[in-house]
Amino acid sequence: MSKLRTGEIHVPVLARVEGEGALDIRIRDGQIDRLHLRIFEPPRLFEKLLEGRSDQDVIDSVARICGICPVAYQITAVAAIELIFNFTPTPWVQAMRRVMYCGEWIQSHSLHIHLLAAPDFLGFNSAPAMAQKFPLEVRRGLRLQSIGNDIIRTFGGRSIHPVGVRAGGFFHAPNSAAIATLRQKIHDSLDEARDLIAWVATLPIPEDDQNFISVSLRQDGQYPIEGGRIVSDAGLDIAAEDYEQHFRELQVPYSTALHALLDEQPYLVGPLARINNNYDCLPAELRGLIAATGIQFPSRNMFHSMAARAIEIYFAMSEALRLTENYEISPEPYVEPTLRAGIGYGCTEAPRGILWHRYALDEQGHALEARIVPPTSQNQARMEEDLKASLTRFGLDQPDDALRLRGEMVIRNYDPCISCATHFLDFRAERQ
Amino acid sequence: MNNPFMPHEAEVIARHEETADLFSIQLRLTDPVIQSQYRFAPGQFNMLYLPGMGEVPVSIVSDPDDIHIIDHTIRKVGSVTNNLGRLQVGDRLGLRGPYGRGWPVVEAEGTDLVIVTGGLGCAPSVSLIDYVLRCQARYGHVHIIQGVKHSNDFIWHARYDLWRQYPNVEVWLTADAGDALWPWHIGPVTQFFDQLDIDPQRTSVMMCGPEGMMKAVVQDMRQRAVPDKRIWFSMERNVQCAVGSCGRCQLGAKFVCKDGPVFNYDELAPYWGHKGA
Amino acid sequence: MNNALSKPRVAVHKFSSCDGCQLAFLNLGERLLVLAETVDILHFAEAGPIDEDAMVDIAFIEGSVSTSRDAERLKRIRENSRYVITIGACATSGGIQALRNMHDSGEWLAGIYAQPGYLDLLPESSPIARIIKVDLELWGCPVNGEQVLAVTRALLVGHMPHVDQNAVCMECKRQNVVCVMVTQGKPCMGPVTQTGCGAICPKMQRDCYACFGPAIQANVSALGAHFAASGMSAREIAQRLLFINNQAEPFLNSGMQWQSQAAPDSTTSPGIKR
Amino acid sequence: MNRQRFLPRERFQSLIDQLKAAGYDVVGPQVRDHAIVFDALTKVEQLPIGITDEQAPGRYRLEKSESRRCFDWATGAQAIKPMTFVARETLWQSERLPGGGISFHDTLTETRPVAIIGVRACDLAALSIHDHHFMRGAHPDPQYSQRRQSLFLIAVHCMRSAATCFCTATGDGPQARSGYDLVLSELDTGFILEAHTGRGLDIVLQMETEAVTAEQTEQADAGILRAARQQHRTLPAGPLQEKLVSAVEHPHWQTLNDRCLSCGNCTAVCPTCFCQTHVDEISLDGQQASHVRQWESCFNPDHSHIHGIVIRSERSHRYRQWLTHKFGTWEEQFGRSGCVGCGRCITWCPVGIDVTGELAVLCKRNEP
Ligand SMILES: Cc1cc2nc3c(=O)[nH]c(=O)nc-3n(C[C@H](O)[C@H](O)[C@H](O)COP(=O)(O)OP(=O)(O)OC[C@H]3O[C@@H](n4cnc5c(N)ncnc54)[C@H](O)[C@@H]3O)c2cc1C
Ligand code: SF4
Ligand code: SF4
Ligand code: SF4
Repeated sequence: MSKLRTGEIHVPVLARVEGEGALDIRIRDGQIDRLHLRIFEPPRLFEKLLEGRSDQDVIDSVARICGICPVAYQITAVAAIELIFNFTPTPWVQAMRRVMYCGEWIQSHSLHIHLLAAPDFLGFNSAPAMAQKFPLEVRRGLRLQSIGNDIIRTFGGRSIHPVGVRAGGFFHAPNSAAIATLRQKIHDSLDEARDLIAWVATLPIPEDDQNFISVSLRQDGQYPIEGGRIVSDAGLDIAAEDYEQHFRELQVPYSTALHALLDEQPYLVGPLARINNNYDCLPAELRGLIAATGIQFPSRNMFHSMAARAIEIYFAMSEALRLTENYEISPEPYVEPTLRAGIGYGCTEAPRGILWHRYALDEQGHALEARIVPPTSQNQARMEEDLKASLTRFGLDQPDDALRLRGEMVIRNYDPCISCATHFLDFRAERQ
Repeated sequence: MNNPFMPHEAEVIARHEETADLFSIQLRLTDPVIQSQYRFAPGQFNMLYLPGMGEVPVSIVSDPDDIHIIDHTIRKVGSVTNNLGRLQVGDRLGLRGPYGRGWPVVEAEGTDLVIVTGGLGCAPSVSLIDYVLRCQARYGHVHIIQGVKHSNDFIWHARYDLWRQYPNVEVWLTADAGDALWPWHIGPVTQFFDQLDIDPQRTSVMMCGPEGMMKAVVQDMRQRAVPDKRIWFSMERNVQCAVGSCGRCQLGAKFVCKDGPVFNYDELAPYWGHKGA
Repeated sequence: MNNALSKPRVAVHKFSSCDGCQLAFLNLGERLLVLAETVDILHFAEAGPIDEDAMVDIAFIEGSVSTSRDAERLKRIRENSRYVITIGACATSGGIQALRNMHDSGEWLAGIYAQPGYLDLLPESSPIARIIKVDLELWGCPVNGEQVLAVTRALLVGHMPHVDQNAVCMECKRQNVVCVMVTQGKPCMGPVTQTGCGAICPKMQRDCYACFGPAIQANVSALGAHFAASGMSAREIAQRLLFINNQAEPFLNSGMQWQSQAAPDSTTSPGIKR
Repeated sequence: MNRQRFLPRERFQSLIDQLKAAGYDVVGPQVRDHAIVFDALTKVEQLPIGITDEQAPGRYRLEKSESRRCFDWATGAQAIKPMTFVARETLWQSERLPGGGISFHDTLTETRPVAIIGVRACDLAALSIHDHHFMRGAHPDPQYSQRRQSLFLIAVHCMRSAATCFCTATGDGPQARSGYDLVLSELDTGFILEAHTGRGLDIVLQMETEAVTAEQTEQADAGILRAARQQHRTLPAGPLQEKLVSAVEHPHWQTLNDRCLSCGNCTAVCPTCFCQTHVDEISLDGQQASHVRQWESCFNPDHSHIHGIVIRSERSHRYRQWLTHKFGTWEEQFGRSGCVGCGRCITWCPVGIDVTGELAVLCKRNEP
């Protein structure tokens, strides 16, 4: 309006995200002149802690990187380790790992939608506050979240840092009665998951189309979860072991998390990127449901991430049902692999996007070296880019509080997991 | 079948702050039938219950003949006792009891009595003294010896003054440490024993208090040739069920909750004085 | 605390952690809403409310102390809170990240301080109780949500509850779980690990790795000796003891002893200071 | 009629079927997680057919044999204790009433009649001790009594002992002598059934059985004798109460302080241990509370906790409590030793401490 704005805006502690971060914006002459998504969560140096540890210790340790997606870490690690052991798990094990992973998607996505993100769109500052006005919706979300937890618990004993995964399979196979109960529960909630898609589609989201590269896995005609090739909508199509040739991590002074670039460009990983790249792999029934919402994929509106999560919840529930149909307890929940030395890679679709691991093991299966690239650090550069664009479009002359809230909303929409993002610092690279 | 673990509702009908961490409460069972059947003997205890917190064993200090009243004096030491201390008149709690074998008031008839209490040990002995003094004809001389850690811990002045007025009753008071105004003795309870005029063969000793104090008294009394079977003490162990089921209060072959809490030395001799028994 | 006029006030603070223990609240489902009605949650960044300096009845703390500002923040929390309860291994024993405490700070941290000014990381990850008085410690990586809820419920009626710190073995037997050590010779830490998890590892027929910290009666040296007798190397025993709760006393002492006996390994570098 | 009848192996299922028909839920031994445990039984095939156990201090392994026998193993991970003295249960509940009152409710619910197949002599002896403890005192335990009274017990005579068994030393086995409805002697070709109660006889009469031959009786007797002869562990000559109580300051307790994990496994597998802890659980709104009891062990410091003190603060005290109570002071409490010779505490001790060996050392000094 009158004079072009100059000033600073700070969000000292980001609420409703996992981990600790802040947002600093400097505006000069009506333009964002500096924008830092400042992550100050202290690093926990996991890659170093893993050195010298047994393969099982690695699997149990990496879960501790993140309380919200421990399954993603464990299944990525076990994939890399089994690759080194030159071991292919039985079809039963492969199927059940996918089921367990579905549990994590359901849990993490429901938690994000209801407890972290949705309050933004409806003008509340927390889910319990939102539950006063939207009791049915919040309760439905909590129930879906608990289904995800139940699935993980069935295979891992507990839903946070589960204890069931090992090289060669699972420590223990759930019995048929446990699976039957679980299936019943999932089945009973399918309608709720369907309603959730419709409800999320009605939330008032900003129209905010942007240009970005979507990166995800592509898994042999299945919707990608626990493996596949790394692809982008800009033509990338590589195997997990070639990740380092295309992606580069760099450190920025204001953040304890690394930024990742694909061929020097920011890129997006996560549910929206997944659907954008794999819409054709969703079951026809689900594509029908999506069509009914009026949302079109691929989508350029970052705020469609929420709808993508709701869609993936429904997908993960039907997938878990499909994979446990005619379930029979495996007499061999694991096969003991032969320990071998070597280097192995794993890449899976964590709820927040691709998670990449590389390990070098010695002959006894002890880790010599580990490298882990979590989804949130991959999204960091994209988030900053998005923040600049969204806030500018929103209007930098808006009041501070409104800008602050919009900034937080943009960040939360990525469901950043700062705990994940900061546990890695590649000192070796740093020192070079 | 009766559920022996289930409390009955009781109401606080009076409460009294004795010292900063000691209080007394008077309780009444709210069910008139249960209240009318409730009888206890000196030295028995009740289990007091606060919902969500748990149960604690507490001795009954009131007069066994006063059948409408159940008095407890409690030291606030932990979570349940602290919360019992917050109860107000009219508040409800759970109560079951009475449990255990109390003082040997029948076996001790015809003998002189030495009643030694240390610290809050006086709680279980108050009802004993009340009882003995009311039936004084059945007993000989009564020596009441009370030891406290510090003179400030001494409560029940009035009660002691009252007891002192009875014929054939002597009251001896001492503190491990005391301030200038403390009119009584300083030192352990055993310091008085030389002055006691007792015939060991015709004397019953009853005591309660810290195990260290009781050990000293037992040793002294045995040296004076008081028979092992006439040296009695009230023991404390972890009592959870109070009916001899949970096994927590075992002391050698005894269950403190049902074989005690009052034992004579003869019964516990094999275990007496061994750490961890 | 249970005053009809004002609801009990609760805060959940986060330090260095994976956020998993806070999920004990966020995974409560329906009961989260009941809790939110029973108490005023004044600070809980992950759930929404932010008021770090609020005066509260109960402050739950997740995470370990690992930056220079943490101590200061903790002291304020202590001053503002009636009860301070740690939740989880990080807050209670420094967590898995405290493995760095045993490493040569020169070797590990030089990389970080090569970029001074923007990285604030202490050479050690410490439990909360090293800095402030803690009223109750809940172990576990992660804590057991039911245990957190039970403690919260008890505190709300003014009762400081007793937490069962006996061995996982007791829980195995109560749940009729077959012992993996006796039937399969697995190096289970259950006999020296405190219960609370529901014995989920033995229930899955795997050996416990002590994520709930030492049992109150833990005889760690006897278990270590038994492991050694059944063929484990000193290095394996050390790694068994020095894992999620590596800073917890009996594990640390015994673990360092085994570590010092471990043969220097040419192929791997456990990197632990001798 | 003769109370003994022969049931050919092919018709063993008819026993399970008859019990079901008589309205019982049937429970029997089966292999789970590398051990033999009791669980719901519907088919003979679920039984541990051709499975034997190899037991040693701190060690339990199952092995397959050529035999078709179902009970060719000695003792499983637990006796039937978890079915009578259950590991965790609510004793009663309370509720805050509007106006401040408190109401208390019982939690007893109907139990279904249960028939347990495969109870051993040692387990029956232990059960009889528990009956004494839980049902015959001044305050019978309603929960225990109800479950106990709904049991129909089918014992098996042991024809094989594990290396850890010593029931001959306690006089409780290998032959089951009392406390059951039916008893089985397992032969290669089938089972000799013997009813000891009217309802046991009713079951036998419903089945198609054969007369028992003298040769079959001989085989059964020989089997029991063989089991007895296989045992090599012994106990010091009893009674032991005095010997153990006077060994209270024996230096050997200190060596146990170093070896014992204090984990409580021995007490938890012992079929006669009865210790419990009672805890209160409260609802989120503070209005309802449940009073719960669960298994406890004298190896836990909590067991002897009183305000500010743990009476048995050292491991040696706690080991001493276990051994002295089980083999000594039990005699005064129950008129017999608390040990029935099942050997479980030896097998299931993770570090393999052997009570018979420890007792030998502790009682030696006091032997004349
Ligand atoms: C027969 C008898 C008579 C008694 N009479 C009186 C009396 O008249 N007046 C009086 O003041 N006191 C009396 N006491 C003592 C009284 O019972 C205790 O002071 C009381 O139990 C303390 O309870 P609390 O919850 O306040 O203390 P806490 O110390 O908090 O708790 C004590 C009880 O809680 C449990 N508990 C708490 N912490 C632990 C832990 N770390 N490990 C294991 N268990 C734990 C145990 O069951 C323990 O017994 C008597 C005791 C007995 C046995
Ligand atoms: S069994 Fe041990 S490692 Fe497993 S969850 Fe429990 S305490 Fe943790
Ligand atoms: S003491 Fe040992 S051998 Fe004896 S009955 Fe108990 S578990 Fe069996
Ligand atoms: S005191 Fe120990 S040995 Fe005796 S019954 Fe209790 S747990 Fe068993």
